[in-house]
Amino acid sequence: MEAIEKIKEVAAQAVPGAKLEIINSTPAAQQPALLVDRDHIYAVAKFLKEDPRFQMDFCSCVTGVDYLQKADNPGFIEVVYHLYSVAQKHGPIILKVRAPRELDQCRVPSLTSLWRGAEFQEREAYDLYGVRFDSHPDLRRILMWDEFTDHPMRKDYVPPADYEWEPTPHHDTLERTVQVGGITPPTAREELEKARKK
Amino acid sequence: MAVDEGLRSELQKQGIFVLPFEQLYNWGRKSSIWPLQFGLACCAIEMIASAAARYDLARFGAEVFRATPRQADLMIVAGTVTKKMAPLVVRLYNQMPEPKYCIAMGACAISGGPFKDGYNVLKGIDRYIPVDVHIPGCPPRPEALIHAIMTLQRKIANQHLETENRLRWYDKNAETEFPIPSYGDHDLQPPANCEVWQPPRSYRDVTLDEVKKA
Amino acid sequence: MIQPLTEEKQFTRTPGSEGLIETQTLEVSIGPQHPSTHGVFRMDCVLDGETVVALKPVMGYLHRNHEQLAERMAWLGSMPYTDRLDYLNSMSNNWAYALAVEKLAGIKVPEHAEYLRVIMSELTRILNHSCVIGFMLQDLGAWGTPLLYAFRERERILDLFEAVSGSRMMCNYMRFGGVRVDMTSKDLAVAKNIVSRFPRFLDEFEMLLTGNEVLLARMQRIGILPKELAINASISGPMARASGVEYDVRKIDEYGVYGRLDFRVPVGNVGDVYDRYYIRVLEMRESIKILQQALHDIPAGPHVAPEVKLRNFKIPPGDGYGRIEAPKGELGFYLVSDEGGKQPYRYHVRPPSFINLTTLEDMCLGHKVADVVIILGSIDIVLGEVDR
Amino acid sequence: MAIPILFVLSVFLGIFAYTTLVERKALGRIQNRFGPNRVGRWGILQPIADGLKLLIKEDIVPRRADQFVHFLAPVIAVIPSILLFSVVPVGTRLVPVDLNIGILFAFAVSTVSVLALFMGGWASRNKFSLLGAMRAVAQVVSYEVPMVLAAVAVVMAVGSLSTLRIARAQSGGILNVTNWFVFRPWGFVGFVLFTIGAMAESARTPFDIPEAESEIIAGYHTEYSGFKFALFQMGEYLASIAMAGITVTMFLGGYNGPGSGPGWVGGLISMFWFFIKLAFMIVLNIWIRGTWPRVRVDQLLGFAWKVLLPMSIANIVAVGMWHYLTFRPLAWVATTLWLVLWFVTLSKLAATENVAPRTYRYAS
Repeated sequence: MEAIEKIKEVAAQAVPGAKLEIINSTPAAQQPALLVDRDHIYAVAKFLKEDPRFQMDFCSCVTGVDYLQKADNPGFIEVVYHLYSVAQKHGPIILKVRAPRELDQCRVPSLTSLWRGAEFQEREAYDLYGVRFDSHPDLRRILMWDEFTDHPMRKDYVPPADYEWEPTPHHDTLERTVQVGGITPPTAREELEKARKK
Repeated sequence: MAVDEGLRSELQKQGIFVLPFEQLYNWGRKSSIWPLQFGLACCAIEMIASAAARYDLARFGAEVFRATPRQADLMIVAGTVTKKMAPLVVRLYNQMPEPKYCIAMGACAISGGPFKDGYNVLKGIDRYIPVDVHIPGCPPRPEALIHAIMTLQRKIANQHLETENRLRWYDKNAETEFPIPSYGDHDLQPPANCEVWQPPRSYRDVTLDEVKKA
Repeated sequence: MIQPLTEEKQFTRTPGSEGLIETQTLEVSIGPQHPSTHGVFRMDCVLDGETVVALKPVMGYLHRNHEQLAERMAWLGSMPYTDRLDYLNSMSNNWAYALAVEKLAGIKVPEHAEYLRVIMSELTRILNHSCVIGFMLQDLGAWGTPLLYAFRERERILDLFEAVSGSRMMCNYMRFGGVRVDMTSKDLAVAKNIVSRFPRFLDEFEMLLTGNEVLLARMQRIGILPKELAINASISGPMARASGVEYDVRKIDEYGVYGRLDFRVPVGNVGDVYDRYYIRVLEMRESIKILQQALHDIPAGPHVAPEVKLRNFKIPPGDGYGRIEAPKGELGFYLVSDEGGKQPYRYHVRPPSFINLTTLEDMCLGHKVADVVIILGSIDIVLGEVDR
Repeated sequence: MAIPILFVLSVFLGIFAYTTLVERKALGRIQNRFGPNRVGRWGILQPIADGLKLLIKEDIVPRRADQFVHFLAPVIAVIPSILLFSVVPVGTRLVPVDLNIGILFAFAVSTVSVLALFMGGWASRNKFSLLGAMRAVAQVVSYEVPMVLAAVAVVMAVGSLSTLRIARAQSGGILNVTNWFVFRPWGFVGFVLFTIGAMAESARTPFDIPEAESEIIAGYHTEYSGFKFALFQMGEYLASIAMAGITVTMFLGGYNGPGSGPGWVGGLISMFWFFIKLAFMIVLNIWIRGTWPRVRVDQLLGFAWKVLLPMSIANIVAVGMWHYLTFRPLAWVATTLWLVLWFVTLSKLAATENVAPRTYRYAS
């Protein structure tokens, strides 16, 4: 198995025009990844799958990562593919592809036509992160119900408020405050009923 | 009509045993609790283990796990109830014939347990259906489930047909069919069944605000 | 009075049935509450008589946000949650997560701890495989007997787990850089006893079942998964090996001390349900061999790396992927750490049984309803892992 | 007339109730468990508690079900099963009704129960019920044929359709045992065929596909609760007990055994033998249930038409040979050879699929 620099070089030759970049992992993990632009990810993946030197026939893991906006960085959703080779028993080659966080622009090409194994995992990434995989055969929600509109694994997702009250160390103090101030907070039941009427 | 306890013991001394219909009825029900064959998560494995060789739930006549809710008396909610699953659990409970009982097995079924913070986890099945016995533990040991069955047997034995504490089925005003929540855009609609579950008073304004929004 | 069952929603016409006797296909939703979906899994089947013409798996009924919860708590905090992923074998889930974190943080594990991990993980494997075979035969209609035999054996192993880790099912046993508590010499003796008794159980099990004509007729040539499709669909574990894929992460990565242990990887030829059944039996026999060696060779030493400080445990920014051969297949953890490094920024589980479900429809088409349940049983899913 | 009816209703319903207990206990022992033992000593009151509970459960009729047919089905399921007992000779002095067309009556009545299964499955308006009902019809109709033909062999040998005469024809011999038809080549084959057929007819494992729990929930009685479900169970168990009784009568010598005879004492002893044999057949059923996987519906039908049917026809020819070859040793040899030949041929023909033990390799 060649070093990542060599793979980058070979892939750049095979797929002209592809913008490739090496992203280093922690020094301990030693798993550098290849960042590919959205337009050429399919071609690069196809090359890695079919080239006799690599034969990456096993797409082990597909997942999304949500990077929020930071000072120098507009924020993006990254889709990570971990490829192994069963035929040559080597790997992994890690492919990364980035898309903007906005829901309407968050699209990347689907690799399901290369590896069936990506089918459910891409559906999961769509469900949890809202990444639209173009030319995916069956892009529906897989874990949440169909009527659900959010993408809950995004870092800015706000979960529904359905926690119930639990006794805390501060409970007595709160109770006393309420009694002293003469405030009776509405019970959550009333609130729920109101919400139901609406 | 319950026989006076003193009279009964007096009669027993004379060699006359009085068996009220109610007692016979409760004995029949408590000796033959057939659970619904229905496992949700981790606890289901311990539920199977409690029916297996070492623990043997069959001793109590409770090993007849029926696959169809129509023939079951007891629903053991064994595991995490997610929001996607909750309407189906309520529907299964509705499909069971009265008199029916429910055991919430494990921390998740009681309150959401370790997964309580999750966006898709229901914070306890008692939000939608009445629970008769709660078993804490993650997962509870099979002994705990057997204890729960025995507790339920005690509960059944003390139920009445006519007084205040009568069976739900014999109470004309009681609800026997529970509303099934629907899938909403962000959460289940409604988030809880107020007839069954009344949340404790909340002092957290954040929660209230968000409830208002919902 | 008898109402005909004609409702557009329930039925659709079979294409190409014009001119013949009018037939209709039947849409049946098997699950989420069904005796043989192994939890809350649903299969939307379209049946033509008894034959399956379309099948869509529907999951998510046990989606309990494992990944998001893990991203909110410290690195060690997710260890007990991994127990609840694949709740039949918590030990190997622990190992996969610990391995991924160790890879990311560059922690070296002492040898004694590696042996303890191998012992626990292989015990888990035989536990899992025997239970799975039991479940599969339950689906075949063997009325509980094989399942309860398997659970009888399971209790023996769980007793050991409880003695060592304090819990029957949710062991929470491994730590970054080792294991939580050492096994005493008494525990090791118990483990040896279990290992020496297990082949007898396996022989009994096989005598009861393997040659049974009904079992052969029900299992052979059912749900065939070709080798190429198995690789392309990322199928892993015993299911892939039954299809003839010679791939075992224990042999490829040689994580832990598997490089030193002598064992073989059984491979099937046909890739049907029977192969998946029998490969598991053979794997249990190999696991026994591994356990005998590990219990014999285990060196003395610390059970956890002394330099690892679990309090205020931090990992420098970066990402890493660690995987092991769990009983169900390749179990991987993809972890991303960012600035601060106190908790995972991204925590992703590569669940083997979720991905093994990809080809469910391909295997089931053209078979009968009765076959669908055993094909599902032979995939060996645990919903805690499928939905996470 | 009243005494036999009372006898049938009390004894066989009691046997039904305790068969369920014995089944649960026996399955428990097969699976290393105890089985019910808390309700009364040795769980002896368990069936009573079950019955009581099922009697007072809510009776649910699905809103869109066919109310009338839904109600009628369990009733129809149980009545033929009770009627079956009327032609089973329990002892030399106790036959409920000695019909001269007893066997014919038994088959006619037992087939009615399939109607009940179909009515139940259809009226429930549930897809699993419908599947179960279709399976039940296919199964019962196909197993009826080899079963009847297996019985025809006995009828030919005895020359009568009366169950009492069939039982009587097996008396005599050494200790009243050697004349049992099961000790004839054709009788043995007929016994095996009839037992398999009876098991399939009453939907017992490994032929329990109409209510296969792991496939179609509970089959035709998925939507039945409370006492209607109990009636279905009762009909099924009673039919299987009655079929066991008819098997005993036709092949296992009926009430004949050492000491049975026409007198009062002999009559009591003959009842003892009958019930011992009946218990043997019931336990055999339970044993098979505890250890065998279920067959698939197409395999089940294939087995009925491709193996059982030709074999039962061959068995009829064997009876003919037995009848005309009056020199007994020759008859023994000829019929045995004939049946073995057929058995070998049919098992060769049936083994067309690639079902074989396999070898496995190990990765390099």
